[in-house]
Amino acid sequence: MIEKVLIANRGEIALRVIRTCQRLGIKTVAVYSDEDYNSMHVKKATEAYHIGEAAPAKSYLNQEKILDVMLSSGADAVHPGYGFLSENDDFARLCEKNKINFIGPTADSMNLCGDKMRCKSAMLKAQVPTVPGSPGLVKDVEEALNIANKIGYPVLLKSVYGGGGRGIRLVTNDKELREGFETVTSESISAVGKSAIIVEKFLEKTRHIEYQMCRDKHGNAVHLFERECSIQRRNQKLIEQTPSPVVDQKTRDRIGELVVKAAEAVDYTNLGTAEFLRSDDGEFYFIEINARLQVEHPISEMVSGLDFVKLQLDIANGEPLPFKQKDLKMNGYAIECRINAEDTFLDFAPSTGPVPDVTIPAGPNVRCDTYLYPGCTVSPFYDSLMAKLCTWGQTFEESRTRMLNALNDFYIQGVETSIPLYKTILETDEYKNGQLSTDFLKRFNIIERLKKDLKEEKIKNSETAVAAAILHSEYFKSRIQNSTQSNSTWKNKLD
Amino acid sequence: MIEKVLIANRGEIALRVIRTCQRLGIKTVAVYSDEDYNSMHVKKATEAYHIGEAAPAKSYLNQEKILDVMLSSGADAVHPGYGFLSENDDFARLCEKNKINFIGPTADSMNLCGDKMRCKSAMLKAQVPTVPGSPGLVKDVEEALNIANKIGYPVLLKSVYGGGGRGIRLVTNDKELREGFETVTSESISAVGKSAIIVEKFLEKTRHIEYQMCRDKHGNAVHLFERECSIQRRNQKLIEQTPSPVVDQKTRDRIGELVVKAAEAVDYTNLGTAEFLRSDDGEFYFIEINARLQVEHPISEMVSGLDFVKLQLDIANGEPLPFKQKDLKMNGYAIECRINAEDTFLDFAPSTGPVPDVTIPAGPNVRCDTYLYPGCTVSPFYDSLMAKLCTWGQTFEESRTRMLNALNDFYIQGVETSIPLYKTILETDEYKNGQLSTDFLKRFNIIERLKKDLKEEKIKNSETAVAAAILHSEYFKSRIQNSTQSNSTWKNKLD
Amino acid sequence: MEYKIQDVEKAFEGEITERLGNNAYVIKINDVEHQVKILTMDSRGIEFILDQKYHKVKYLDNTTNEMNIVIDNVPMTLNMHSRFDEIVFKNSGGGATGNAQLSLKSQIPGKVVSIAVAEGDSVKQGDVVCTLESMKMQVSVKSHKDGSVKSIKIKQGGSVAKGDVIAEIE
Amino acid sequence: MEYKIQDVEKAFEGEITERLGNNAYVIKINDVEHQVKILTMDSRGIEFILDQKYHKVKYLDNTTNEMNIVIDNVPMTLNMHSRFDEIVFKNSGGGATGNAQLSLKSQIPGKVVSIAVAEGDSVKQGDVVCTLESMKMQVSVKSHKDGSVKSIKIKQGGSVAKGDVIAEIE
Repeated sequence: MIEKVLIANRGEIALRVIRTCQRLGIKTVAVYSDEDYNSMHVKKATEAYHIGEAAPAKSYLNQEKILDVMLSSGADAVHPGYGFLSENDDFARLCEKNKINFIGPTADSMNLCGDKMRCKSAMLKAQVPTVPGSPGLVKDVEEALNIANKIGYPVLLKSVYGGGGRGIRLVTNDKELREGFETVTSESISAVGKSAIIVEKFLEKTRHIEYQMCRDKHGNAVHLFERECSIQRRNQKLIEQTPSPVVDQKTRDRIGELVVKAAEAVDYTNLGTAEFLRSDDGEFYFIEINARLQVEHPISEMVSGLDFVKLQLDIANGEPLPFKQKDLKMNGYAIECRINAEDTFLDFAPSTGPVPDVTIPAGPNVRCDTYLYPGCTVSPFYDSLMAKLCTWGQTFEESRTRMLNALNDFYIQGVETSIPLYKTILETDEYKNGQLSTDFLKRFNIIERLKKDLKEEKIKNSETAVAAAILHSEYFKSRIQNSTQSNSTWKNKLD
Repeated sequence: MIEKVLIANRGEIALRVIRTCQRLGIKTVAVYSDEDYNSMHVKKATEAYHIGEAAPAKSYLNQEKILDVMLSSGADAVHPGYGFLSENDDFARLCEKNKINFIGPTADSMNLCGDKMRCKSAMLKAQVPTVPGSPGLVKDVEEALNIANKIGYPVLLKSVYGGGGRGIRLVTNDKELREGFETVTSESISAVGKSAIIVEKFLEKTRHIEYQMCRDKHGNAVHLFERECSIQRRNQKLIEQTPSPVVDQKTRDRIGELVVKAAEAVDYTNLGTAEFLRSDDGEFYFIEINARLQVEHPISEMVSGLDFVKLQLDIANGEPLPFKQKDLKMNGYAIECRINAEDTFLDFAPSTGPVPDVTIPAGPNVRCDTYLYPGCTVSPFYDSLMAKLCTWGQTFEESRTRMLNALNDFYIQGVETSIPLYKTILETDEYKNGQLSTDFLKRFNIIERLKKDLKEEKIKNSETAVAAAILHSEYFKSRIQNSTQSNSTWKNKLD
Repeated sequence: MEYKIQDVEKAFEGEITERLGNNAYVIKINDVEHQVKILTMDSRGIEFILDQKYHKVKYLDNTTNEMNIVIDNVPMTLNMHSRFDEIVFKNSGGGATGNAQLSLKSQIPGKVVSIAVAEGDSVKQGDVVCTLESMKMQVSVKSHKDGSVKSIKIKQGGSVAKGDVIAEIE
Repeated sequence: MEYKIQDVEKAFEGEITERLGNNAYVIKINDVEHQVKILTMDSRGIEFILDQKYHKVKYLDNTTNEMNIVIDNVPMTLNMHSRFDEIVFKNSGGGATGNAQLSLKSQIPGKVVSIAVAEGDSVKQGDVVCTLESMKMQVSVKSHKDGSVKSIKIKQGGSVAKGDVIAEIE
């Protein structure tokens, strides 16, 4: 039985894991870099250990240092979160060797999932359809060019060590492919220290639909329904929802059966995600397995009623799944908005720095997973995801209107955020009608519509702004009077 | 169709109503007293109107003033919340006369529910069992003495205009009855301006179990399951939960059918609550109808997935119920803790004043309805309920552990609260095993156990406290050095 | 310095034994050494890691010898004195608590509904002295000791604030 | 005083027309009178009720003529000048914006991955000047105007802070 979990991560996901452990009476060990002395995960864990400098390679990716803390703190298990070491099979193997319960798949299974080409072959063998592309890693840019010309542009260049939209580029001609090849290589090396590239056909007007997989150590497997994550920008998910507007129960069951097969094909244990592209004609193509708990897991928790971290711990403890597929039923609708520290109008460039003030939204069926607190800092060293705002509703419309309310209540001072963008998206008829695709932002001219919305909002607030400016100068005028006279309007209650 | 709702209330319930209206695009009108200029409901409403002095009689109970605001703001409906004018049939009638949609039952039905004796007769006619007691109002203390001696002590004295535990006293002999008669009369007069008393047999080791009623203007009625509210102090509910550990599906259906009959017997429309006592031998006795949305409604929202304020608005708009009894199924378990501003060790005396700092708990399946914010004030003029903390779980244990986590995270500076008491209660085996009864606190010696828990907590924190004290003096010592020397440990990062 | 914590029998002897720089310290409490790293600090509060565990402390009202603090949401009261103070305190007859106190003070603000005693009456500890109304509830204020009512400081129908003297009992 | 709001064409003329006392005012904006009641105020923020509607405003960086404020979570920039100022401003050739500016500044902090231009190069508006890395992503910094690169203020592999000058372009 797991009694003390080291969380080899930071930010909101570390807090997410701590919360469930706390409730179950399991001790937690946080690790932190120089940059994170004042981070929430340090404050909330049972114990916290400093592990190095701000740069991930010197701290959150430093396997030896993390192993040292595991051994010295007496942790009997490790939760990797997402990103960092979560899909590093060397790390999983290191834990296995040291008899630390790694909360995730085995190192072998992870290695197979992470090797996108071996994984693809395993899927083909299990009769799970995949996207056309290079049969394996491409040696160099020349081979990539050959394949691209064979399957036809546009194609995706993907680093097999990427994930979460990094180390991936869409290219539409030979010139772009040459450039992209370099960028993908260097991004992948800077993020995880290595790179190897595959080429894949890019399907247009596609939807990104993924399934939550769940398999115990005894071979019992189920899927925990789908999530549609089509609202993206450059393969970075922005808004996710479940159920998908294009998945009916029959499709859910049919693809769900493939997902169980996929999990078996790679001998996957614990929770993971099978990602699919759905073409406009309704076909599903397997793209990859994410061998970890995913950012967007809360919306699946909302419609299933399950606590996924508890489920992960139970599976890691060797317990059999407490349910069969037929016991599981979706309840209601859930949406997640990823609140990123980025400037929509500066090509989504990261926006970092101190956050002097923050108001976290709350209310019935609102859940906000975040590391933000007034006085915290958004660090340039790590991911731009500051908060995951999720809402549930008995109907889609209910979850959507609750999300709009929550977005309106969310205030983060000091950095630019994606909140205004999401307000615009959620108000469009196209979103309301479920016309989703991975090129949603371009297809429906969202950025221009956002500009228009912001302008209207400013016009609406003009008189309030002028009133505020007038009162501001009145305030200072009266303070100047104060220092010379004894009689003042502000005397009684104002600072 | 309702387009603008005046909320004739304050505090968390005003915010609760505003939240749903906002999401549905319905405008809201807040009213506030001198005491409430800086209250949350003023900040969150579409419009806010000042209506008078702090004392409820001069503001929130001032019917003419509220009517003025309804007419001048153009509100087409009024939501009364709970308390104040919510069960005042004169006010409901005033609204009806002025063509304002009163969100609640008709004035006639409310009048019947509020007249505990006529209500009781209606129930007896509809074959809903009630508690033995006076056949009607008692003229004076002498008649009350007679009846008490006939049905046998202990008996309850209740003002028919009371509710929520006010205007009610348990007495065990003639002397206490004489004293209680006076107190109940004066409390009732001070709260609602009038008093009239009934006498009822007090059943021992009883549970308080109530049912959410729901009936539209076309006569369609359902119940929305039970809530067990047995953890009380002097008839004030403290902790509520649903489902009740002693209500199985058969009982739920059987009593649920009685509840539908009860709603029909008084021609009740909109949401309301039928309260029952359950004796130790499993019998249910109807006690009264609460003709309003109840404090503890969120836990029923959690297990039904419904938004009760939306349901109220739909019913008030004349829409038929969108479901039948057979469509409704309970999902999971929910608990509510009423976070009151009161001093457990000072006989639960109210504790009021400024709240300079507050941390509101959050997380998956945690809901906190509150008017608190850092810098707010808990007013002595109104109810001591500061927050309603609710948690949901797929199992009872899950909802309980989530509640403990949330209680631990809840910090309210400046006033005494019932949070420590609830932590002790939720950790007892008796609570875990569902051994609930309205005398739970006395029966299981909870206050003594709370004292013990607090002492242990202090012992556990001793070393931290000493460390904090040592560092505090070190800080001041170093500041004194600072002012004379240039070199200091604190120089770089500390204020 | 010696520390006493309200409701905790044991006394604590504590001091800083090493200043490691960079806001890190070694503190000795009852002969056990602890590692402390300060994260933030000002006169009203401190956040620190004590032996790998984070704590957030607020300093509320403090006098020279008494501190009211809140540790991770738990309120605590500390008394501090150097050994020398203690000797003086004991020799001056200190040690008996509150009971010597004359004034019965209101713990809550409220309206005076009724007064149950008259000047000169003798009362026992726990006897009702008056009834206050606050937040729509009636609350009895009881005598904190046996004695006789020397003076009554409130009027029926009047208001009292928290901490106001209700009566002097001697 | 006259007010201009960024992204809003209309100009606003605003003044206090009546001080009602008790923190209440009448304000006239473009000839329409509004009732204002201030709830709280200090130099950094204000809460007030304007015509029955509550607003919370934060004052961020302010200069004499420009205010950055956040109204109910919406950030806005105001420019203020008295009529007299405006006349002076126009007569001195004011009105043209940012384009005259020499320095290309970084909008984000980051590490310099590569520099795409050399001193003396001519660039067009939108041409990539350098690539920065921040939060694991690579971001291009583009020239804000046509011109020639007078000097480059960064080094490959170095760091830049938000607001640092990357190059002077004239």
